[in-house]
Amino acid sequence: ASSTDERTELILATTTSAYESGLLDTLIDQFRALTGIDVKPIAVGSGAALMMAQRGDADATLTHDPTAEARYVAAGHLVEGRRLMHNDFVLVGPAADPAGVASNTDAVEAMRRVATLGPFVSRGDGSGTESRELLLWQEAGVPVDSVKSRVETGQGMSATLYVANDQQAYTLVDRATWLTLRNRVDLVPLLEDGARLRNDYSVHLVNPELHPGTRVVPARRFLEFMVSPAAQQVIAEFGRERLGGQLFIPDALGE
Amino acid sequence: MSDVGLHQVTFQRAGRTVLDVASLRFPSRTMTAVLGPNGAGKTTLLRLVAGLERPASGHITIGGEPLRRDGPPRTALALSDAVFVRGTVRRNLDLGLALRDVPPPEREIRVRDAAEECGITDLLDRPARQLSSGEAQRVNLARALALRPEVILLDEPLAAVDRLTRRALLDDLPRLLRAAGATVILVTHDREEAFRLGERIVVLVGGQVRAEGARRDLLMEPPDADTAGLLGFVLLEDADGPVAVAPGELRAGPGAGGPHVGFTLQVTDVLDLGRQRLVTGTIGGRSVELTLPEKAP
Amino acid sequence: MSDVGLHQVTFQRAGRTVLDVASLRFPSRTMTAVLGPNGAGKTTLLRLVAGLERPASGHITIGGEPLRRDGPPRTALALSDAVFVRGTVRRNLDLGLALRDVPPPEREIRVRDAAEECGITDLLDRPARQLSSGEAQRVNLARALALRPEVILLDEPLAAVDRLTRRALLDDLPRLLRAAGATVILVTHDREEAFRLGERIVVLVGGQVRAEGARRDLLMEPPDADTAGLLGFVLLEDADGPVAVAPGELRAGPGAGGPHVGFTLQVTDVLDLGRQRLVTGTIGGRSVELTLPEKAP
Amino acid sequence: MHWVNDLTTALGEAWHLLLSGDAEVWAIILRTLAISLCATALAMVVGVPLGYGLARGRFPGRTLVLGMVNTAMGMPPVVVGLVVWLFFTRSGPFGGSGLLYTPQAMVLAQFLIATPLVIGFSAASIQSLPPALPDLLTSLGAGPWRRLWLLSREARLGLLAAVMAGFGAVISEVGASMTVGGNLRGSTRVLTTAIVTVTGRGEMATAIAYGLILLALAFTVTLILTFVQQRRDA
Amino acid sequence: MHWVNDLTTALGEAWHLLLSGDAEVWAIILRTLAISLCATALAMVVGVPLGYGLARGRFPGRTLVLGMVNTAMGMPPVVVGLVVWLFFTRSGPFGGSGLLYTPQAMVLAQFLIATPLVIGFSAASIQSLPPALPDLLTSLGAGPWRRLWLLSREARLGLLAAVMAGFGAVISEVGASMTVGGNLRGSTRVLTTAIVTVTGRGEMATAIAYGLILLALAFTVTLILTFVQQRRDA
Ligand SMILES: Nc1ncnc2c1ncn2[C@@H]1O[C@H](COP(=O)(O)OP(=O)(O)OP(=O)(O)O)[C@@H](O)[C@H]1O
Ligand SMILES: Nc1ncnc2c1ncn2[C@@H]1O[C@H](COP(=O)(O)OP(=O)(O)OP(=O)(O)O)[C@@H](O)[C@H]1O
Ligand SMILES: [Mg+2]
Ligand SMILES: [Mg+2]
Repeated sequence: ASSTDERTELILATTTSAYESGLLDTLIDQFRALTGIDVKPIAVGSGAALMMAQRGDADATLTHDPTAEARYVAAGHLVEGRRLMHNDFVLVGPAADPAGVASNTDAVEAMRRVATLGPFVSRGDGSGTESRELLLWQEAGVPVDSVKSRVETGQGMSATLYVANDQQAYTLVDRATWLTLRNRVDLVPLLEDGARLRNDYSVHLVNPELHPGTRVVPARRFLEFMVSPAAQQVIAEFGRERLGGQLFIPDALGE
Repeated sequence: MSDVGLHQVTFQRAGRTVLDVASLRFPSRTMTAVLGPNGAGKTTLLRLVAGLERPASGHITIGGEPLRRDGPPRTALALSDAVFVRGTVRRNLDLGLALRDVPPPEREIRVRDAAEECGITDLLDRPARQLSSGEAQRVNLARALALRPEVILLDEPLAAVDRLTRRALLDDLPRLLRAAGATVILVTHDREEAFRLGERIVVLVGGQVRAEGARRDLLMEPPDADTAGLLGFVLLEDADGPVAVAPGELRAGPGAGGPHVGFTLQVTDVLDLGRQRLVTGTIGGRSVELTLPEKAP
Repeated sequence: MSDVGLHQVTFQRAGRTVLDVASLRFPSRTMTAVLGPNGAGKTTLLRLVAGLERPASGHITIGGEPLRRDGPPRTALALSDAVFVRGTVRRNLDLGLALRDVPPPEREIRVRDAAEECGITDLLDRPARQLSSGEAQRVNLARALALRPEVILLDEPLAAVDRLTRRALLDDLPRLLRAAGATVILVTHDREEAFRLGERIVVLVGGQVRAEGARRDLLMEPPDADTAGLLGFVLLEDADGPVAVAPGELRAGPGAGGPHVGFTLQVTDVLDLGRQRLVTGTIGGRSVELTLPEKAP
Repeated sequence: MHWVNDLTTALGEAWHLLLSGDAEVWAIILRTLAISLCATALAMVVGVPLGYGLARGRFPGRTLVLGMVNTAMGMPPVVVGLVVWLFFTRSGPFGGSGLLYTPQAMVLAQFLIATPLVIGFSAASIQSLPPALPDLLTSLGAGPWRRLWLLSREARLGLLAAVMAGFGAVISEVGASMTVGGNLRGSTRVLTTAIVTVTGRGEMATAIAYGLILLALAFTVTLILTFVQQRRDA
Repeated sequence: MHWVNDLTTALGEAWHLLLSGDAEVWAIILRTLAISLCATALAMVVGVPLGYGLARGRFPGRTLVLGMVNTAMGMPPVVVGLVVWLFFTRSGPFGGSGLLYTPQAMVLAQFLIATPLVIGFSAASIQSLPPALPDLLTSLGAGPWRRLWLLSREARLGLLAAVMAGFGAVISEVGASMTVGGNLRGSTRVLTTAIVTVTGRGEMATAIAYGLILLALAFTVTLILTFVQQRRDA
């Protein structure tokens, strides 16, 4: 059986944010229509996605954690990385904005203010979003556990956003999830910092040298498809009219 | 005073009326034996008096007051098939006393006495659910006796008890029960039990009271065939109507005393009982049995 | 041939040896009554023969062959407290026949016959778990009879049955059982049952065979006091040792026939039974009872 | 007030989902039923005889086994899912089988969850029969197998409850299905995992609608149970 | 082979987690116990009397109630969690209470999950007593309350099983705890939700370690059950 599987299906370890938006479903359908190859997207935090790659439990990854990705590439678990698309993180919080971050334009400064007042809700699930949050604390020179009433949900973006909404807390959310859920929460976008809050999504192939089990052929075809103009177009269009805003900006169109 | 009265009491089971008693009274401090064929409603009667069932109509009184489900229990019931709670025989005897708030020291005494009376002293520490049928029945009886209630309801209490124990109990029970001054209602199929323990006798057939009265009167003049049969009479067709012949009164050849009535006996079987012979046969279609003393032909 | 044999059979319960039979044989096509006090091991004996228990030592044979748990069942057992499967009386009677692969048409006939014999025809469509104790016991007996096995084991089959039905069954059972040609082992506490149904008699005391033999012999010469007691004898202390007086042989004043022995009777109670009077009292410490005919003083 | 909409629209939504004949919804429902029923059936085949053995058998270490079964009854689906995952993931001992993220794998996980429940509760229901019943059947001439069959009929209510418990546990379980099945749209997404997904998308009404459908399934099965209960004394 | 490491290291990991006296781990364990035991206790207080009433009572619509209880027994934790969430979320009817994402809310959700189980199974265990037992107790002079108490003692095995079923269900349940509790580190994170988190982080060994700890908890409770079982005929 497995020999046929080799050609007809592959396992994609993907970050939840890309998955929950529903983008992947659309792309995967087109890919199947095109090639007859079945993609099994396993939605987990970026951390777990990379971990699966390291164990050779997946054929390809879709993650948004450049620093971590770099480590795994260096370790040789991931190869043939391609920047797929990007959007940005939004710092959202209560309309009242007690910490007064709205007046800011610099994410680091804003985080510094949040740290003094809080409350802040963190993913705490080893996702790309979390590692970006941690990076920001670091740049702000704020030890994480000194942040005023910071809680970790250890869950996906949506669950975290619900918690933040309930506690009227600040949180960092990726644009896609935000556009998807903003109508369900009373929080408002307080800060957008294109530079510091850029959120890059990349796809990688699991290194067949280290992990012979990898289904190289279908995986490669999938990666190629993802960066193909057709797919990139889909990414650009995705959710525009339904959610009234662009969720992802394709990065491979130029190539 | 703790006489038991039933007034216009009816009771249904699975849609069928199984008890329908216009009026019935069990006198205080008296032992009444209830006789009746299987399914007559005897157990049902006891369950009603014990308050386990509510009559469909009518009401039941004890000592004139209507039966109450709350308030201290005034009856004790020993059903024919014994049920026990987990644990030893002792716990089973003790439980009822505890539930009736008898002080512990007294409880111990009562349990010991009741056990002695029923000859189960050496079973006290055995698991109650691991007894032979007769042992179980004796424990069941002891449990009721230990409660010393105003009204004690016994359902075939000696059916499974062996002859030796039975004879002992038949000798002691009347004394015990009189001493306790309890009103006793005893359901039984056994003639001897009925005679020894039943000062009064109630005959129940098909859920209705067929006959009721002092033992002597009923035995002198059984009002009908059923009653006579249940009391152990043999019914024979005489020239002038049926005659009820008291058990043992049937003799072969010139019997001693009594009004002589002649019958012809179709012998069907002769059982040799050693010193006696038991002759079974039919007279006018009715099966009878009589014993021949040793040297009879 | 389907005689039942026990050879060096012992059996423990809760650590106690409750049965210890060196050698015992129940002849083929014969009715044997087993008598014994409560807890003697009678039911245990039946359960062993029915294959419900494995002897701790020794073995049991039917028709010479050792008892086998597989293979077609050769015994039918009616225990004293009846258990039923869900459903009607009919289903309960039918189940055993079905399990023994009796063809349906025959099953129907057998069920009808057995029901008739036990007088439960009108109960056939009632839920078996909603019967009065006597009704249940009759169904229990009918269920065993319907199986027409080589060996039929009856544990106090008539204990809860009313007098009328009982007399009828006592008349019919011997015929039925002989007709069926079955080997019958009957446990009972009732003298009449033992005499009417027991061609042979086995006396079990404390798990051991105390006496065994043809009815007549045992009744002529009860080997010991227990046996005599269980057989209904009254034991009296004569000048020259104990005398066992057969039931009914005790008469007041100049009795008819029989070796005359004189005793003095402490009368404790006189029950007026109408045509007769039942006198209970003690002779040399032993309680006895005797009936006085009408005109006696 | 979102929740009002949520709760009220949910019902309409549920109907809509069902009637719209939305292929995916129906696929999910049927898949859920297929997987859970299959797992329950297997659990029944294995669990009822074992439960019978536990209830009537008198072998050494019986208490220990009972204890283990009781423990297994409280085994978290998440853990079961994790262990199965570890065994069937590509780097695991059965990695080659390619069973992970397939309905078969979900059946296996749910089977592991349901079986202890079925064993435990069928043992209980067999033990709760009149103690003398097995002896009666033996003396009537029933061999071990027919005895098992007849006792099961007598205890059918309890056994049905046992099977229900198993079914209820697996159909409403999410942890294992998620880990082992991967919640793949079109192949391993069942009602519970679907609920998680749509909740993540903020489609609460849909989520509740799925929940209602789930309850409906449970209820229909319950109806069967109740129906049998009616024939209790039959 | 990762899985070997995973499984083998998991045990060591478990010990390590426990012995290291890692404050967080112990906090999670104690929190898990506190919440689930609390919910189970409440479910017992409410469920056992109701179960008794269902078992012995003969009121109209009894079958219907039984059916509802049976259904509720199969109610998916995810759904329960979702409904509770909808009621306590800010926009919900009790939004003001601020109970959401607190242990109290989790206790409530778990209580809702456990109660039907306790009702159903205690009803079953009461029904499985000798049918004549209640009448016996009545005739011995036991009032309704003492009868309930004595019957419970007689059926204590079944009742314990019922409570176990409830406890096992809630302590191993993840759907509701996750939704209602929010899996907040340091306040509402319990073993099951923690397992999900560490799994999400890809720390399989730790996940299994938590799983083993969970099983250990279940087993200790089972030991109590088994201990009582020893005193069966006492
Ligand atoms: N389940 C049991 N566990 C332990 N001991 C038992 C059990 N059943 C019976 N016994 C004991 O075994 C002995 C024999 O019991 P058995 O039932 O054979 O007596 P029996 O002759 O039938 O008495 P009965 O005339 O009262 O029926 C008795 O001492 C009884 O207490
Ligand atoms: N649980 C029940 N459900 C339906 N009918 C019943 C139930 N119990 C008894 N009956 C019926 O009620 C009638 C009276 O029963 P009851 O037990 O009072 O008779 P009984 O006089 O005690 O008979 P026995 O001498 O056999 O004990 C019988 O016809 C019996 O079939
Ligand atoms: Mg009766
Ligand atoms: Mg016996």
